[in-house]
Amino acid sequence: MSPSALVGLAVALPLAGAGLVLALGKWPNLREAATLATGIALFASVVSLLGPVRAGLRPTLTLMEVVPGLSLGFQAEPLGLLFALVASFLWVVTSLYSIGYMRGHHEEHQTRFYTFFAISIASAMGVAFSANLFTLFAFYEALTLCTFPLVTHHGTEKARRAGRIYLGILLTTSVAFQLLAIIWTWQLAGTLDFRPGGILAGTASKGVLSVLLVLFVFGVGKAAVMPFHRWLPAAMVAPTPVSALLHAVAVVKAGVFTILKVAVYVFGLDLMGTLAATPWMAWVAATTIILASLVAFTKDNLKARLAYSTISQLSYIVLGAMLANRWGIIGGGMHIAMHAFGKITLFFGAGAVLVAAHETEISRMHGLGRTMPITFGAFFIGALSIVGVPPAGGAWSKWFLGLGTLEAGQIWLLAVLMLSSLLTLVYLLEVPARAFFGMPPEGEVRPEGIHEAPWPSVLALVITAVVTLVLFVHPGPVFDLVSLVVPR
Amino acid sequence: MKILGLYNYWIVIGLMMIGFYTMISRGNLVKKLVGLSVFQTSVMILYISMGKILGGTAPILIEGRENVVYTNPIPSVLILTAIVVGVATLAVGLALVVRIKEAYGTIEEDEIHEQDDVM
Amino acid sequence: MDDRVILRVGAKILIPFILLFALYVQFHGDFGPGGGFQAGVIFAAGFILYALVFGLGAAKAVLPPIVAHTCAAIGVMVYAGTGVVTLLLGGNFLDYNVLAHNAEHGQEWGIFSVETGVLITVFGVMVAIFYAFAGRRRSEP
Amino acid sequence: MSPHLPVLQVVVPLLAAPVAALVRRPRLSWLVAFLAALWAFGSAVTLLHHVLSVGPISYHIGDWAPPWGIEYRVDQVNAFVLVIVSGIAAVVLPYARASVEWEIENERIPLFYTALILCMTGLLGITVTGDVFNVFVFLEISSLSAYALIAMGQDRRALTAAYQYLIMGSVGATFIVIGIGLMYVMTGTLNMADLAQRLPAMEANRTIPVAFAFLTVGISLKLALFPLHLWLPNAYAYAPSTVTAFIASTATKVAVYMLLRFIFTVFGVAFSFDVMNLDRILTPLALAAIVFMSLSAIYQPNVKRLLAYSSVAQIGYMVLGISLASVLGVAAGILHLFNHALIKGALFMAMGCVMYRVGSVRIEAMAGLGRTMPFTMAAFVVGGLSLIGVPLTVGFISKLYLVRAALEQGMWPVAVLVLVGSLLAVIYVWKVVEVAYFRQPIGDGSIREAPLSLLIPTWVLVLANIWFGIDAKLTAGVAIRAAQALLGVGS
Repeated sequence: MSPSALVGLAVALPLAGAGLVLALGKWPNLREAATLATGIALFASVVSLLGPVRAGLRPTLTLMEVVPGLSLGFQAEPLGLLFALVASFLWVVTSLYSIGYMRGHHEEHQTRFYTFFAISIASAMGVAFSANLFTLFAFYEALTLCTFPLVTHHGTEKARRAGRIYLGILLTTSVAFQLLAIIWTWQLAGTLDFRPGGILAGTASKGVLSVLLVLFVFGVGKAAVMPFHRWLPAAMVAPTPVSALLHAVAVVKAGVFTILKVAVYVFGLDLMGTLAATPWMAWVAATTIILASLVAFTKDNLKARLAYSTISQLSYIVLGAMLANRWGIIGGGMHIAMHAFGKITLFFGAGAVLVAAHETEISRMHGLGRTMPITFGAFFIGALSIVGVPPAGGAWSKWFLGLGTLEAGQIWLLAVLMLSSLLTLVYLLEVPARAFFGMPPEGEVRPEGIHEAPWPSVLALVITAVVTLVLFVHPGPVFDLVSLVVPR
Repeated sequence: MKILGLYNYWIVIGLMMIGFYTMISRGNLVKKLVGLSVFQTSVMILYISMGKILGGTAPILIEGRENVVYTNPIPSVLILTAIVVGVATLAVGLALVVRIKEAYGTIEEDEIHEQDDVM
Repeated sequence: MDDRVILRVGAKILIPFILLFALYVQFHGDFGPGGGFQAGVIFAAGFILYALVFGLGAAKAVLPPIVAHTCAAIGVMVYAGTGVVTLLLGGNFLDYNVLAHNAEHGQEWGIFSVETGVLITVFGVMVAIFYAFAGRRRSEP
Repeated sequence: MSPHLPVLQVVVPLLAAPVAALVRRPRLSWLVAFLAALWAFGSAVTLLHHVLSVGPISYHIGDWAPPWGIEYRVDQVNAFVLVIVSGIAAVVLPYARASVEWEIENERIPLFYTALILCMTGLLGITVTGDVFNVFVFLEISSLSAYALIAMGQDRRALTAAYQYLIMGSVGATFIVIGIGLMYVMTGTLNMADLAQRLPAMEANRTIPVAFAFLTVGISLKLALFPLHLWLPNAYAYAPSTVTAFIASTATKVAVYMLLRFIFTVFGVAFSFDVMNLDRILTPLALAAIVFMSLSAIYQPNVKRLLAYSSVAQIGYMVLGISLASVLGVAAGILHLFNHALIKGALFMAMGCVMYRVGSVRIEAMAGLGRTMPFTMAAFVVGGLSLIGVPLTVGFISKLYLVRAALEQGMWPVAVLVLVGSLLAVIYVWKVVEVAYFRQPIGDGSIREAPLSLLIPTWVLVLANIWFGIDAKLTAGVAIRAAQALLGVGS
């Protein structure tokens, strides 16, 4: 099969999977098999794109010219491929995990859940492989809309309110800022195609381009740059697999991925470096990093704490883009992968605790580590990766981001990174520390019979934890792929 | 003199304002329709007066007589159409008023609004 | 109303003349002032006078409402049909020249045919409007 | 292509109307109306194709050459509008059969179809004619039949709504007649092309600006430009479902076409915008319509009324595009004219399905319909997304062009307000969606999915929303060419 057809297949496969899931709704086992099979097929087709892209090819597939000069088209380039690889691999793992979680937790409307899950992945693939800003925006909005039923899965008043915040912030920012920026770009550059070196250079004054950059950064609400971050904690009412894959990987990474892509292929790093707004936006990201870490301290609910941790970590990638140099982009790009594996492990852990011990608050997790050692062991590894210390993959991305700040001459930003790592260390490691060494308060007896979560869930979180470790030892493939984005 | 010489326009404007004011100020649905009719009539006079030429006659060709001044027939023909339209509008309007009376028991605008607000 | 002899007799004398005058206005319409609309209104007026004097029931017996409605519809068809006939004869829409052997007669026939359509429609519509209003009874005192 | 097509476009439906009244059998009169609509659609598509490939057509009624005779003139602009009007009619009529049988007494059904076809005839006539007085005549044909159609609604408020529409519509029409009369006084001609040639010489005369003012206000009343929109919400809310779907997607659109015709073709862009400064009035009013009417829509408890307010806001988008007076702006206006017809047609038809099964279109009545009437509500959701302007729907294409047109002239606050309008649309659409999908169904569970005869036409429009949102080359291309023709540049 030709590489360009594979690109189309990557978007079409999950959609077909969604149809299959819907059709097989009456037979849960077949339905889950369909999800897994689609996931594996998707991952295989994305992996087979790796060869051509590394060889320098950019397989392109133009579906339709919507209006003259504006087409719906896909293109595989290194950054998108990395995002697609991560998302499709983790979809397989998450599907495995969901089987244990959804059944163990006796969730309702499972068919609807799996169907929209597959559609969301299709949208994420569309974002990853978009050949121009229009296609990216279309799939970006599709991703928002088809995750809405997942966020409001439980249908309770709380879920509905969360859904309103979710949709409200994501649609408002994307329509009011991002769409405006996209149309403005079209007006200025006459095209919306992603091109190496950017399309905006020399089209307007520096002031206008600075405004455009600000519109893009705040317009990509999915990147959760403060003050547009409230939707992410709100989305935590969803079932844990959704929080794990979508709100730690697919959706949020689609956001920061958009920012990276805009920085590299729309503005171009040379242009970015000359704009007055760039350092300002870097500081906005830095502020988000610190503030979100501080807020994370105050959260006792494990998923809420993880959500604020995600907000903080996403801004690392935004910061990387705003450094506007090679190391910043490489660090940011690698962080997409590293953070994905680390954070999804943490969410899997949180979900496993919920299913097995019905606990959501950190203060009540004392001693659980002794009954659920595998879960909390994996959690520990994930936490190390997020903090950015060896032997976990996160160390590499933080290293390159640090190099980026030095190259940009922003020593204070490096200090922010250090401080944030310290904060992360404290608020994340508190969880396994309590679980392994904490003692229950006087007079409280934990019910008997708590043991590890169902085996598919445990298997899933072991896989992601192992991959996190492997990424420390072999960061090479990720690094090679990302460095193709910014040739020396 | 110039202002008085345009008396046909003054009639038009006067009728137009009378009709318009009636439409706005009256709450009775039939009176509103009367206002609408007066309003439309003013336009008919506007059309007819602009086609009229002093001393002009009906535009009928008579053999053997030439250099006859004719009144422009087109505005009259146009306004005939407008009259038909006016009649039709009035008929539809009155039919509506009859049915409103049957449904509400009144043709006073404020009383109708009161009944609707209760619902 | 049965005792108003003067009205009844007067109406009986007037109505034929009204109808006749309507026809005069109609048939003279293509030469002088007049035409289908005026004729239709006058014709309907004569009929409405009959209904006013002799009662709605009597009028409806002479001309059932359905006939009035049909008239309204047929008139439109006569009008538009004339246009279609001119199309079929190879002219433009409402190009009367093609209706007869020469242009003058064609114009005359064309105008006459169209005016007849107008007469029938206007008559039908006027009577239908009259029936619609006169036929209603007060629903509550 | 028959050379008589421009006139047959109007005459065939005109002949069909009395036939529909004469047959007196509901089914038969429906069939007549449907065939007339199909004919109109077919001929409109043929005309559009001809105009795009060959050029404008001029047809002389009675073979009297213009400016003496009445001319029917089809160019890129009105051929497109013809397709919209007749296309919507052709989709609405299959839908009408079941809906009308349920909403209207049997003996009045033939009259209903007669009025519907007459209304379409009038709208087609306004569009196709090149004679200004003819515009008025057809306007009244369509308006009078529209009053009658609206009055056939089940709720007694339909009567007052129709009455209100009649009064305001007649005032608007009379204003238009005054404007036409004043132009005739000055130029002695009623032919649009002839007027366009003669008017520039008389611009200094005070009568022409007065005529311009009367025409603009009269047309604005007809197209429900804020704040002259008061007749619209009630008329849309209480009319029979079919009528709402038809009128909402055609009547105001044709009025917008009239506005285009008069300010660009007859008076010319230089007079309208440089001498009369029309943009200084239209732009603020259009923006006010977008913001205030979208806000009003949020507080409506009746979904049809909510959509009606949204229509007023959407008309603001079209007028805004026109008021920019650039090729891109006018094209955006024309494009939205088409797109909004598809959007509102689909939404009102979905509401008609709800009316058919539930008997009410208040928001509370939507509770649980996501489960009991999944296809109807899915149609509503897609239509709503299109109204919001989500990519890959027609609504997005309109906003894309409109925002671009505003940015092209450096009017970025306008661009921002257009997008704010979309966000307000999110709120009022989502209000309905939440009730439909998250509330438990009320009643005894007897509510079923609407019959296929209603669903299929609805979904035809919904799919058109997506189709023309993904492949907008045709519509956008035609709109650009139409705008160029109106502004007299390029092409």
